[in-house]
Amino acid sequence: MHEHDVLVIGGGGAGLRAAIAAHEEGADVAIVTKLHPVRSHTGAAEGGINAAIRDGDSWDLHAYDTMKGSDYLGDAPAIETLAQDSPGETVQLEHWGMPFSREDDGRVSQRPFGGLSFPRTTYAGAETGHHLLHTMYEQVVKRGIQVYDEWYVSRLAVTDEDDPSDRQCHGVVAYDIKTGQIEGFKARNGVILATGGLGQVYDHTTNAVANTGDGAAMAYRAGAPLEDMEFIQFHPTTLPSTGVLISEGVRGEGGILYNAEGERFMFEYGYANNAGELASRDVVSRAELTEINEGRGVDDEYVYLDMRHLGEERITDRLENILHLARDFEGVDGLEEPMPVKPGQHYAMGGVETNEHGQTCIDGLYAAGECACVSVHGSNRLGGNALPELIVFGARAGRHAAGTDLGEPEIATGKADEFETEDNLDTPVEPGAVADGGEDESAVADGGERTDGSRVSSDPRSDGGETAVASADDVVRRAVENERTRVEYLIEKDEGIQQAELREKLQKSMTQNVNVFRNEEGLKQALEDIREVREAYQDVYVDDPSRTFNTDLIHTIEMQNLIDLAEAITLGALARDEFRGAHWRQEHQERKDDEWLKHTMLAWDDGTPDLYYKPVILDGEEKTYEPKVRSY
Amino acid sequence: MSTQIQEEADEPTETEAETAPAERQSPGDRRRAEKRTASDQAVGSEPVGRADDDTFRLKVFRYDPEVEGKMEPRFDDFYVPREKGMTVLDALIYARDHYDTTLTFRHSCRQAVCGSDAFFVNGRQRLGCQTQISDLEAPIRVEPLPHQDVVKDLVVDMEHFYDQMHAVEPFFQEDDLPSGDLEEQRQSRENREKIKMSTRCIWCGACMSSCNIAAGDNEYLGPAAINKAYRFAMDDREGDDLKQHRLNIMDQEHGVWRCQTQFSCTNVCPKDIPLTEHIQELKREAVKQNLKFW
Amino acid sequence: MSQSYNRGLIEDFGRWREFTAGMWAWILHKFTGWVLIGYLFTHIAVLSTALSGANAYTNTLQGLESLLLVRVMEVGLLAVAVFHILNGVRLLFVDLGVGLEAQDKSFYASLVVTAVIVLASIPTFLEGAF
Amino acid sequence: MAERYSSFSSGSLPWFLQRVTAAFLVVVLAFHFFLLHFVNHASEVTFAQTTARMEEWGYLLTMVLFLLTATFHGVNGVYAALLNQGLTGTKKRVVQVVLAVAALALAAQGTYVALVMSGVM
Ligand SMILES: Cc1cc2nc3c(=O)[nH]c(=O)nc-3n(C[C@H](O)[C@H](O)[C@H](O)COP(=O)(O)OP(=O)(O)OC[C@H]3O[C@@H](n4cnc5c(N)ncnc54)[C@H](O)[C@@H]3O)c2cc1C
Ligand code: HEM
Ligand code: SF4
Ligand code: F3S
Ligand code: FES
Repeated sequence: MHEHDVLVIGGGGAGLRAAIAAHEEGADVAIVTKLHPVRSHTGAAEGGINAAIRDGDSWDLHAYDTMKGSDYLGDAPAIETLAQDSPGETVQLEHWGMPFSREDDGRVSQRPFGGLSFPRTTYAGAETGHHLLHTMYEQVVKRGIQVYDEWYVSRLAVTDEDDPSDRQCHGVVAYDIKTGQIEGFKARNGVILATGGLGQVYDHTTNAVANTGDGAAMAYRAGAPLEDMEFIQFHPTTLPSTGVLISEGVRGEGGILYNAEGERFMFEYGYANNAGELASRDVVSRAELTEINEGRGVDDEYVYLDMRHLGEERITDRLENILHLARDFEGVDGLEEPMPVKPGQHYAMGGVETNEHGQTCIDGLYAAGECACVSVHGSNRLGGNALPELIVFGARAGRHAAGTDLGEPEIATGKADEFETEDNLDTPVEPGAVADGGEDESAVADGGERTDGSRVSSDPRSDGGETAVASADDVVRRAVENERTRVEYLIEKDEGIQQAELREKLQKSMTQNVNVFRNEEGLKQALEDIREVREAYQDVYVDDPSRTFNTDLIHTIEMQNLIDLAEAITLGALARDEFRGAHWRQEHQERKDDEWLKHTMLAWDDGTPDLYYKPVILDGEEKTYEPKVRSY
Repeated sequence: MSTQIQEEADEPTETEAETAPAERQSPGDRRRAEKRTASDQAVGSEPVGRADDDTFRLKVFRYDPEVEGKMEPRFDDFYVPREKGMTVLDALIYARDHYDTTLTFRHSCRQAVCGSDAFFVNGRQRLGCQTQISDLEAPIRVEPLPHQDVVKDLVVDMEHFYDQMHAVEPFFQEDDLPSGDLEEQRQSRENREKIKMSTRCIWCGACMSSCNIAAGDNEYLGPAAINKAYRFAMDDREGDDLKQHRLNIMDQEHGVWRCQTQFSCTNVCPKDIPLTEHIQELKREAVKQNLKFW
Repeated sequence: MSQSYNRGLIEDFGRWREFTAGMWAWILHKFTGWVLIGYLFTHIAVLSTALSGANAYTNTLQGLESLLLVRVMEVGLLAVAVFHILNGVRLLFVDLGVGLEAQDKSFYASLVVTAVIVLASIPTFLEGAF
Repeated sequence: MAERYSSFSSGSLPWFLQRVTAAFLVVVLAFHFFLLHFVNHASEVTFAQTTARMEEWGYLLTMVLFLLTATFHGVNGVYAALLNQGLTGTKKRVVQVVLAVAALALAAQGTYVALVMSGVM
């Protein structure tokens, strides 16, 4: 068993920042990550980092913009923390050598971004995320922080009290991908989840193949509630065959969108008579999909983004990387042909519920980055606000886990008695774990119940249902044993269904039904499909019998996380009958502030999803944010 | 002591196992053996998938130290349907998801930023996700990166590469920072421009794999690590002392001097980093630094 | 548990078909360099006959020069030397960081110029050998 | 200073000298070839001609320098090539000694011959 003060799960921007912070506070910290840190998807971020570091700008303007962008579903303490800490953290990155773009006077450059009242997006070329990731990894190397790379964390070692708020996290179980070894990692102080996005729930996404939402799903099953999962951001211009992002810059420079009939639909069909192609992400995404659904899409799949009229000179000067992207990933020459684009999943606003210190309701379990939801983005994330979230809340989680006193948090975690519970959500099928009565009692692929009612394989809690006060070592050890049983079961199982088939089915249904457009019928259809997949997953097996670099096994374990998260997204979307931010409902075309100024919370509750609501905090340090119409 | 007791306790089971090997064999063991027979038959027999006008042949290197039929490396052939915009990575994913789920390779971002899918495709180091099928001649042959130990199928051991990267003190270490609150260091546009290309490295290892010198001399830092050193040595934000320190690291026997300007690193780098140029500049800098005192 | 399979040395030089210009230049430069230093040793050995007197020297040289094989080898030596010089100049430019983008073209140019010089010199070299 | 000096053993000096000698050799080697194959035909070279040329101090000096730089350049080149193939430890030591001895022998013998030719010895 490995043992450290602080364990950071994930080596992306959030994880690296957390590890450095904990290390600076003197903790013995280790990063456990399924990809080598520099392979994390933070490297894909292009645009920049919002930080109020210039005269004329201030943190409260940043906070205000963020609150407005969130459509008043962000929590003020979180948003204000973000806006206050971001300048310091950003300058810190500069001090660590990050190669920011520069002004003539040698100071870092900033540029305007959608929804910002000041050009405060600090950037490093068109590859800000890459530089941020590498700069922080360099600092990790400098400090000699231990990295267990290509270790897949598959289970949290959490105690078993009835109320999740009484539980404690003692560590994790991880699988050494190269050798197939399963080992326990004990954390003396805390475990920080920084496992990133969940884009693989959809079949068309700008996210990496590794973005399977593992951390959020594991925390969810361990008892930490998920918050605002229905809010998924879709980006309007992604390449159809890969999901690679074509930056808003193309439209900013004057690129136009047209449909198969050659019509400039943003105007011709009145989606945005003023802004046209430059309307906000959600508006453009919906317009494109409407075109496609009404049969005016190309190959029934995409529309065209054309920049040829800008001329070769201007294109190579300002949009050169777009030419490379279209060429390399779609085989299209942007100078000669229009580029095919369609909306793609881009970002998950929701995640594991945390407070400003990154704490979940489970003692010793933290979350930061895209897998967490402190709630700075509310129902819609502004461009350039995710990277500051990584460094601000990553650092705070790291410090707190290392034992630094950050004061009393203003955001509460866990389910309080006074919260409103959703009892009449009409679901076509029972959500949650499958009760398994099957012949094999010792292990079930997705961790359904054993016949005796106790839960085994994926139950993150230590002792399979019996309440016992166990030592931290025992909790980890038992989690390791359970995991070994599950993996053994999956590898030794001889026949059944394979994950690839299930994954495809799940992703298709989510893209079909829980996409930019949502309606009750579709959402219910999705729940049925998810149920079907979940039941089929009971019979999943791993074809590759090898212990060496068994990606088949890893994908199979990830699949379970995708199922749980897909279900959480869909349940939230079904419950929220209003149109707010990224969440659009056909039957409910307006924002309902009287009813819905609240977070959708989902607790696993031993396999039965429990949906409840938590009020939004609009009271800031100095002022209260009044919900206004969100128009730009 | 306690471990000894455990071992004793374990023993009876082992002897049992020996006496009844047939029963002990788990389905996994059986399948590991079966894969061998299946693949023995596969050798020289029909490839997987259908050969017709809409498909192309993908030859993939296979090796697994544990599965019997794969212990001897071999090539498997798959016929993959051609699609517009399809990349080598897409083709591999197709082959894996439709024909053989045991096909193993690293990949993540699908957009040339994570650097995990550098393979040897038709005789050249390339990123799978960045290489269009339509630009290649069929059959398309995909092998793991040369000069690296193969872990399984297309997965190579990157440890050595990481060690070399870490060996050049790849981190900013200027301590003399502006003291003012939120005060950043100044850097001229020209200087940022100078290091720009060198900061684009995604640690894919293609360059190192293509360099014959790196293949022959394991201690050679290699183009990627030298480029990393260049990135810091040329960054004006680090003072002169640090620059000298960095040049001293480059000036080691297995540093820049090993480079024989083969240019293959520059040719294969998916991020178009002018590696040879950077290495040469460091050589000149090192000579200049040493000559100063003569 | 996990072992790695080493594909051996074959991959080092067995890949020559996939070599690019820069690698060929490297190999040829190496080869010509070795030939030249080898020749330098023989050359001094031959010239050492001067120590045994004027006749020995003159006879050895002219004896050797009357052999066709030696003449042909001299042409080879010329080729080797010319290529080494031209590519050497190319490398010097590379070391100075000049014209790196054209490194492949300059290699091809060295080859072509070497061929031209050698072909043009053949008559002079073989004169009177037949 | 000592530290500076020691860094020279790392490879920058050999590398640098290899370039410097190369630059010198381009000129001399071309001259040498031209003189002995085109101006004078190799087949017609006699001892008398050789000594006549060698008696000129400038020519003698050039040729001795040619010999020394070529020896250094060639032997150093061979050594570098071997190092590139991962030569280490005892083997490296042996190669160093063998090459050094060969180079010295070549230089000594060559210089001796040249001096004899020029009639100095
Ligand atoms: C194309 C694109 C462009 C973007 N552009 C911007 C932008 O301009 N500005 C902005 O602010 N935001 C942007 N974003 C959003 C932002 O980049 C992401 O939200 C952010 O990088 C997520 O960082 P992270 O550290 O949370 O996760 P990641 O960087 O995804 O890292 C996750 C880490 O967790 C590890 N991990 C996951 N599961 C496991 C497991 N089971 N066991 C062990 N380790 C595990 C992974 O190995 C990885 O190291 C963009 C996103 C995308 C996709
Ligand atoms: C008598 C003449 C010469 C001899 C004996 C000779 C010999 C050699 C040898 C043995 C090498 C090492 C090759 C290797 O294995 O890598 C070498 C390298 C080299 N030679 Fe020459 N050479 C001679 C003339 C020249 C000339 C005229 C030039 C002209 C520019 C030149 C330029 C170079 C360069 C630049 C290298 C270095 C290659 C490297 O280290 O990267 N040489 N030479
Ligand atoms: S320098 Fe280029 S080829 Fe080498 S590792 Fe970096 S990105 Fe890859
Ligand atoms: S291929 Fe190798 S020899 Fe030098 S130029 Fe590149 S490092
Ligand atoms: S998959 Fe990330 S670089 Fe190709």
